[in-house]
Amino acid sequence: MAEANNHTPDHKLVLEAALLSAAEPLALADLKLLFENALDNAALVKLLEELQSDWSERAVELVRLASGWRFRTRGQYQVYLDRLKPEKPPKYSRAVLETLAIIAYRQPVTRGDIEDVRGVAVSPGILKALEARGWIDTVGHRDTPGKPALYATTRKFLDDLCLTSLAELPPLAELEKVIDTTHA
Amino acid sequence: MAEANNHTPDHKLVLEAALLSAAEPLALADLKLLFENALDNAALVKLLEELQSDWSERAVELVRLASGWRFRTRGQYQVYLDRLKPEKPPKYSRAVLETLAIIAYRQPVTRGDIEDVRGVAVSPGILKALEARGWIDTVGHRDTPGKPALYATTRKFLDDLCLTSLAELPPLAELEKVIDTTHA
Amino acid sequence: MNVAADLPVVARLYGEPLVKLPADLYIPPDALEIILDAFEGPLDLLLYLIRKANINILDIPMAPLTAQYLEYVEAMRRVNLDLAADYLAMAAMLLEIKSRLLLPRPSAVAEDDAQDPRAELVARLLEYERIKRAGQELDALPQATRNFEWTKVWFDAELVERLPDVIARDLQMAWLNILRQARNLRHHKVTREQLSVREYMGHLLRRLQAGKVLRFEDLFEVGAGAPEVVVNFLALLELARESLVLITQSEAFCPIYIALADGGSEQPYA
Repeated sequence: MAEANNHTPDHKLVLEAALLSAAEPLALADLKLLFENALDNAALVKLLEELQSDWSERAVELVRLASGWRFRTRGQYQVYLDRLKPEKPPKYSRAVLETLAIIAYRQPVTRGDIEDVRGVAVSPGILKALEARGWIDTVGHRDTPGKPALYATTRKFLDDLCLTSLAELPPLAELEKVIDTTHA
Repeated sequence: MAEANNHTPDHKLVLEAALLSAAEPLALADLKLLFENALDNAALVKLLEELQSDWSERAVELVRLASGWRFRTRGQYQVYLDRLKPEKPPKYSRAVLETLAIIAYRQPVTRGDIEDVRGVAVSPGILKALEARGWIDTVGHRDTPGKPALYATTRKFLDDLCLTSLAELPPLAELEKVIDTTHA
Repeated sequence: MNVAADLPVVARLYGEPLVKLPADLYIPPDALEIILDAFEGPLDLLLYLIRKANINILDIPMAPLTAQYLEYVEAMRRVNLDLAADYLAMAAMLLEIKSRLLLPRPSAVAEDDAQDPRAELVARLLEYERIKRAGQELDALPQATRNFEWTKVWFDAELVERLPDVIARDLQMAWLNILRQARNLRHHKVTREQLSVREYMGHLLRRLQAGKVLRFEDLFEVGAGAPEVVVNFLALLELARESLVLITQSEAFCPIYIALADGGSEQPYA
């Protein structure tokens, strides 16, 4: 724990306690109240910057927002903190998963290809969501009228699914056999 | 800085962030979720005790409550923190405190039991105020005419008073020994 | 027993704290209401009278206590105060106990079973006093938001959006769905293809982006191993079959050039 200068050790501890227990960001005007205006803005900001630096190696950080200063958990620790929440993880819709499956198994494909296989229109939101996630991208354009974009999966897609290559995707042969026998 | 995708995160930093940001006390079972049960109780308690010691010189402390662990500001800093509050927390009347004491020490009790002890009618506002604070709730109904509700104190009551169990309530005063004249 | 500490301020009279009630129990009429407010009920008032007079609670002299209590109640009635029923009920109880004490004592044989008429009252007074003190002690405990604050570090759930998890099996199941649909809608022949070829097709297209023209031999990594070279070559053939790349060679044994079929006219991902 960094010690403040001799004449201000309490101030930093009080600031820290106030910021850790506040439900809202605290503006400098609020923080001044803590010390009955005995500290000016410059002194406060200096202490706040010291606090920021004290917390720089921690999972919680002191941030300055438009409405004031507040402590918050760092984004990279959210994966742990999320585990405390019983709420169910979000799920992709069937349309998204099928689109992703088509791109993964049949890449590179155009939107038209996907629509042909699924038999329904593909909403732009689906492709955008998968692109935003970094799982697919445009690898070229097919030389047909309209020059439709060709989509393929990315390395991030493989990484996020813990696959080293597309060859590790579950084989479809068995599935097709199942279908063949059930629809014989 | 520990990285979230690192396989050995700094457990203590994660614990600290979780406890500083939790809206409720966290039990060991909750804390285990943080690490997907990779840490056992003994390891967790060791880390929690380390955290307590890390914070021993600060204005905030880690305390063990009835329902788990939680960070709180130390009492001697309240004089500063109160300056940030627009209004002081309500001071409970004797009627509220006596009603709370009856429920805490004699639970579960009905409203009739409370009135017997206090010798006066209990206004509904008193029970409502204690319920609104989350300190008491209805735990059942006595099997007598009218099926009156039975009140008991909650975990939040213990937590808010920093008690780990009802056994930690201040002992009832040893007044004059209960009279023996009844069954001499 | 320190009675003064028990009742630090029983009332405020004209803004002045009233620490003790008048010893003679004379109460100025306009102060009655305030004094009544100072007590939580008849038990509280009785307890005050007992403690003030330093009476042994286990041996209450019922006659003087009842007299004092009734004086109070009478004083209250004189000023037409809306006297609480609880105070009147207690008055009745005190009178009853007093009268039972006046009855001749039962014989020595029956004395074992005889109950002191005051026993119940004393038990109630003691229980009330205990609870009253317990209430004060509870109030003295450090209390969240009054004596300390919980930490409330901001956990910004929006900071990192939680995205759905997908595992490879989800894709397999999705494909199964597609197949079922396809079978149901039409006799669409969905053939199994070499995945790795598809993967390399993507790699090749990426490398050819931005209008790059690559030499055929540059497409192959030396030392990557025969299987990879073969797969890469198959990928190139497949791209050509699907008219995605142009393969040009001016004449035999000249360098073979590969370019995107669309000529790299669009370069959105340069």
